Amino acid sequence: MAELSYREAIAAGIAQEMARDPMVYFIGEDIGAAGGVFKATVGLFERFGPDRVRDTPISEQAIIGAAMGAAMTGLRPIAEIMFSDFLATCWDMIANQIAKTRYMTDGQVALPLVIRTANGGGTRFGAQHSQSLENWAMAVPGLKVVAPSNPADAKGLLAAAVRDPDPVLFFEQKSLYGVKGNVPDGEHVDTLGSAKVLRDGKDCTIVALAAMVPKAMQAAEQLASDGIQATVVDVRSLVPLDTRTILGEVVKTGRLFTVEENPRLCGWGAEIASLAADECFDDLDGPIVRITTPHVPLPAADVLEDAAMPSVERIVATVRKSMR
Amino acid sequence: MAELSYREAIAAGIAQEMARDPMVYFIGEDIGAAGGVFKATVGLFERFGPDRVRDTPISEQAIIGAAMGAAMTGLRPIAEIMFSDFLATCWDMIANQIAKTRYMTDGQVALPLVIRTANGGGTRFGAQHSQSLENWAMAVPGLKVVAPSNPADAKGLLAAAVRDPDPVLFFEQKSLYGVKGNVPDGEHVDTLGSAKVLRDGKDCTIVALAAMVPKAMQAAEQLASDGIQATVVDVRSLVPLDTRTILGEVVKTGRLFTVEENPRLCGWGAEIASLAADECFDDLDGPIVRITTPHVPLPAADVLEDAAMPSVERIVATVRKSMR
Amino acid sequence: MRIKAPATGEVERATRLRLYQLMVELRDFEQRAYELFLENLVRGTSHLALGQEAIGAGYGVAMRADDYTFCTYRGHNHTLARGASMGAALAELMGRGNGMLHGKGGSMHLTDVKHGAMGSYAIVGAHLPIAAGAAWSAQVRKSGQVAVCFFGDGTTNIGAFHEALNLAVVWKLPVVFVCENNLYMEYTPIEAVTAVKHPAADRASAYGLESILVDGNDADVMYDIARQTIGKARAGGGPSLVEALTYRHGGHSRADPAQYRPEAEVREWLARDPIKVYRRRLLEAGIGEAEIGDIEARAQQKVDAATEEARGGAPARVDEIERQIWSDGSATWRN
Amino acid sequence: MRIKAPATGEVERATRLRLYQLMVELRDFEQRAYELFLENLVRGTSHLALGQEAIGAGYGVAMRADDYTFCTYRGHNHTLARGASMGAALAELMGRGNGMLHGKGGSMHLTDVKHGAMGSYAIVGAHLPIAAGAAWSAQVRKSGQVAVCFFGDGTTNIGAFHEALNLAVVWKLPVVFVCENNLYMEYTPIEAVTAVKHPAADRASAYGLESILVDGNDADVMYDIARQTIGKARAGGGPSLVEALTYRHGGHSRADPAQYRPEAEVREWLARDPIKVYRRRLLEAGIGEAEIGDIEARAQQKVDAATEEARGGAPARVDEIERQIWSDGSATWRN
Ligand SMILES: Cc1ncc(C[n+]2csc(CCOP(=O)(O)OP(=O)(O)O)c2C)c(N)n1
Ligand SMILES: Cc1ncc(C[n+]2csc(CCOP(=O)(O)OP(=O)(O)O)c2C)c(N)n1
Ligand SMILES: [Mg+2]
Ligand SMILES: [Mg+2]
Repeated sequence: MAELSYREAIAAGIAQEMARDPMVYFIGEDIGAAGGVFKATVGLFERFGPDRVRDTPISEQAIIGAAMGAAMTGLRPIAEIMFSDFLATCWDMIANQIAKTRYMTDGQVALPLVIRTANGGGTRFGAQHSQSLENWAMAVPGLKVVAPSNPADAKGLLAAAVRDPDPVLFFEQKSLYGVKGNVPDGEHVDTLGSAKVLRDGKDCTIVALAAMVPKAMQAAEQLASDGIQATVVDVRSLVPLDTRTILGEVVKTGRLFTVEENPRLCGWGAEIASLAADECFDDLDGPIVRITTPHVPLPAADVLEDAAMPSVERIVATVRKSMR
Repeated sequence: MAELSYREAIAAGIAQEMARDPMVYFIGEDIGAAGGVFKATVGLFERFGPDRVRDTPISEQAIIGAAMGAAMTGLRPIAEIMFSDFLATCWDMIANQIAKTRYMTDGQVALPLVIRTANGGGTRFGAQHSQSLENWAMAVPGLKVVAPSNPADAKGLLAAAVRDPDPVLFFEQKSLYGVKGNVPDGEHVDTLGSAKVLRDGKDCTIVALAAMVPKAMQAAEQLASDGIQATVVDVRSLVPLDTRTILGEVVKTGRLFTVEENPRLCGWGAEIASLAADECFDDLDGPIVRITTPHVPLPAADVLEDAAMPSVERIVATVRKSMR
Repeated sequence: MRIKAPATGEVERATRLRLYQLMVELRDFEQRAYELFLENLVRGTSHLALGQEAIGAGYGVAMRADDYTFCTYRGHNHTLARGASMGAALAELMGRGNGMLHGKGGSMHLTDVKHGAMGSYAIVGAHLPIAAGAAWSAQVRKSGQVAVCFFGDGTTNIGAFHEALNLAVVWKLPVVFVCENNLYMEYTPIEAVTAVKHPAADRASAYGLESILVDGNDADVMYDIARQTIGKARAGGGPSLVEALTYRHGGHSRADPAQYRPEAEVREWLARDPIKVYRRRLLEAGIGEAEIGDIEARAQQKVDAATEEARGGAPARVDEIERQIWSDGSATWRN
Repeated sequence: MRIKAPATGEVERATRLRLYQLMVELRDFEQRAYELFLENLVRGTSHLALGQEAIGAGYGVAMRADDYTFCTYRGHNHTLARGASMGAALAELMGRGNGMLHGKGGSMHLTDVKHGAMGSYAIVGAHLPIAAGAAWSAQVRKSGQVAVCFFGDGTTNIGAFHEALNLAVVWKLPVVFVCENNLYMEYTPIEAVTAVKHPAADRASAYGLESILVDGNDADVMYDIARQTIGKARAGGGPSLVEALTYRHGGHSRADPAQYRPEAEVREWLARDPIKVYRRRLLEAGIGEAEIGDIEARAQQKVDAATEEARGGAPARVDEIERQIWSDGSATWRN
């Protein structure tokens, strides 16, 4: 086990896959010599050269279109969209082209590609550089959607995404880039579509994703000292969704809380809540409560941003109040 | 009362507002002399002239950007995006610029504009011209979202949208364009953010939107003959959301079904389900069930498209099974 | 560069016969599609390219079997020109289970990957970057393949056009962008919404490319420019942008009677029908009426057979709906 | 057109003093912002335009009070050049409640509508169509206003650039697009990713526009081209696209030490510092050291006062979070 930061784990995951498969190519803005704006791709340019690690113009549609055209003709491209907010500038390519082409052609076209992007708030970048947009991708049939919460998952799920035969949107949480953790040595490949139970509790289930996972864990610790034993599930992959694990835990505890970094409406938490309200209804002992950012863009000032996003305190207070 | 088709009601609504307010301008592709691809804007060019009804190039970003720039400087533009699927080509303009600018500038910039778009399936246009994308808009803080189910609402809500001081995404359901209905004579202005109870039943509440409303109504009739009395609520406006009416009806009947044209994941139904599972939990008598298109793009062939979208039969069967 | 028709004799006889045959087949196919629509057998929309056959045919004949074609919703011609099955195409238009996409795509999305027809794209502009991507793949795989991307005049005003052209030039990709300027977007004349007279040719310099404007109704011209531009791309010379002037004989889509077009304009262009023009040229070049008639008869037979095949198909199978989202064939999003 | 510096004396003395004053103020403001960042008082990101002052100043001085400015995340200069409060701007950078946007926008989104500063946009390219829209509004309202839109070299490769330019020309809008070519996008040299040498000037012809390339480090040149292009727009002559060559003295953002740039290049451009250059020119034109020193001292005082104002502000108020989504001041999405 080596201790790596989340950003180092990303670079290690890309390197592992590029070394394994010569058909893996990596493109994006300032990813090459500069090592990426978030330094999550440091060393790749030097190791794999300018053909396989290629800087692009500021042309998000061309970046994603190029990845798509390459994927259908034999490459396994990884494309970086610098901030997930910019997915909007190439959303047609992602939601209408990449997501639908295999289906429309009844399987003639395969699209083994990964779109990596820096997601989420907490870094004071303001409303146009801080969104958590996993739900945009989750809402579109034909996209797989992954969002790791720690360095080991970052490497292992990225490797799995690159090996997956279908298009994967890979959300890297900006606020986690500096977080360190143990990452298995040697080749490390995880499994898409598997949630993880990080903590077992009998009273309620807290379901979280990405940067909300460590917050949920801390909240669970605090709740334990109040006598509330919370299970914490790290969703990890929104599509495919490991409903068996997630709903299984809901059934065990009878209570579900979701913690989302995105604004309130139509987040992934709503989907999971609606699944639980349908399929686990008889096992529910109380309301399903979603903890989200209010339905606003993230403000820039540190005090405002911190107060807007779900915090450990808010999770604790919400669960405590609802469990009374 | 005059009998108008949904498309005529749209044209009448635009005409009413353009006649009232000289600051209302209307732009889009082929909307002028051609009267629009769906003939929903026939007569406007002749009546208001080429300055106020203006054809654009195929440049969705420029269309929406122009509407935004005009709205912040004194006009009240209406912009047409021909098919809602094409919202993806200008999603940055909508989700990152229009939705966030008022907030980011703390209210310095006002954006009174309407984006009209033809939405939904049932017309055999295939996966890239048939999506129901209200949930994309609902997920973005800063956008109001409206989707009328009949000609009177189409005119009245469109007028309300034009008069609203904030940006409104106005989804016109393609499959309803030919549907006729009575529209009040003279000036007709409705209210955003108000749902309508179309039918009262004691056993369950069916919540629907746009083209799913007539289907829900038919389903309710059939269910009545089985002895199941269903309330039907037409949501009409997703943002603002009339939770008072919707959840009020859920509480009365104890059962909630939502009928969505969009694919399964993260639709507006999930949001409403999650609200009910939180706020009406103690009043629920059984699972909340969502009836949606499966999580696939809409296929082109008539038999496939019809089978993919929620049908009266599927609504009836789902409710019946769940109420047993 | 403004290309004129190559002198008679410069294009070989066999190639010419092939060009004529292909144009006639494309024409007959779309005429048939129109008839089936009138019979109410085509339920979805369709966008015919009647009158624009010389472009798809010129490139189709010049391309290598493993080259890539990317086209639009108006893509019957380009797809069939690569050798895709007419029967499967008609069946797809009719929503049949034996359709090219088993009913899931429809007229706007004809695709036949095994013939290099990499898809028909229905949102304006999207396929230009995608074609660049296929060319990038060919470049790094050193396969010698070329991607040819067809689109309309109206498409030159959307952002994706600009991004694709710039990227293709910067990366020197083996891709040929072919703008079929048929003078209209849907109903609006292209000149009413475009800053320059020639929407593609007048913009080539913005990407450091040569300005190429050609007669898109002349099959010899199209074949010639196809050879040149594909040859350049294959030789590592990078992309080209070609503007081919042409005209669609009918409306934008099946819903459009096309009454916005001046009668004289329609008349002029009908007189320049690429098939009529080319038939005359073949006769002038000494190819006999009998040989030409034979080609025409065979095209009819081929379309008739395709029609039978399509008509014979059962409706699309409902279980297709939840198939082929993913590579395992399923549409499963949960366990 | 390649514009040279107008002969000395062509720009009036008062205007020159105003240009110098504005440049010095902008410079001092951003230097101060940098110092506050080093003091850890600027929590968010920031993108300084040190070295690029002549462009914002030239246009700022040439604009009418009711004209519109649209700029980017690198927009302190352009916003302040319209008369926005320095104190409110610094406070915004520091996330204070007395900030220009009460802490909700941050450095990348400075906006002061009452001074015509219609916003700073942080997603590359988006504000070009928006500026066109403001110009459209001015046109139909017959207000005589002009919209000026500043952006970088890297922005010329994104689709929105293309769409905005085409629309502006077709509608003959009163908008001036000013490309500040500082040779780099973030860390990548613009020439490595662009099909033409001059990313804006070499593309003007694609929109039927004159090619305009100017020295962006010469305030007289910038003022002159500003007068010309704004004058043309105001007179109904339609849009212009200006490429102004310049250089940022520091990194792309506060996170960037800018080590990817050749030393010689940096040295050369520092020698062409627009403020140094202009100070010399003023002296040559007979303006005394005392008068110049006076301008400089007043700028320092203004920035000092602004700093005090900003430092004095309380942190942003948490109740701002759920305000001003809607025109009623609320963020209410349900009843
Ligand atoms: C982004 C986008 N905007 C609008 C449309 C609707 N639309 C379909 S075809 C068309 C006209 C395209 O014109 P052109 O590129 O000249 O091609 P042609 O139809 O003449 O072959 C339009 C506007 C679309 N499909 N995609
Ligand atoms: C659509 C989009 N892509 C990428 C970025 C990230 N980004 C911010 S600034 C920048 C470079 C812009 O270069 P240029 O236009 O030359 O302006 P400059 O920063 O040099 O002033 C990039 C790539 C962005 N903000 N928006
Ligand atoms: Mg056309
Ligand atoms: Mg730059």
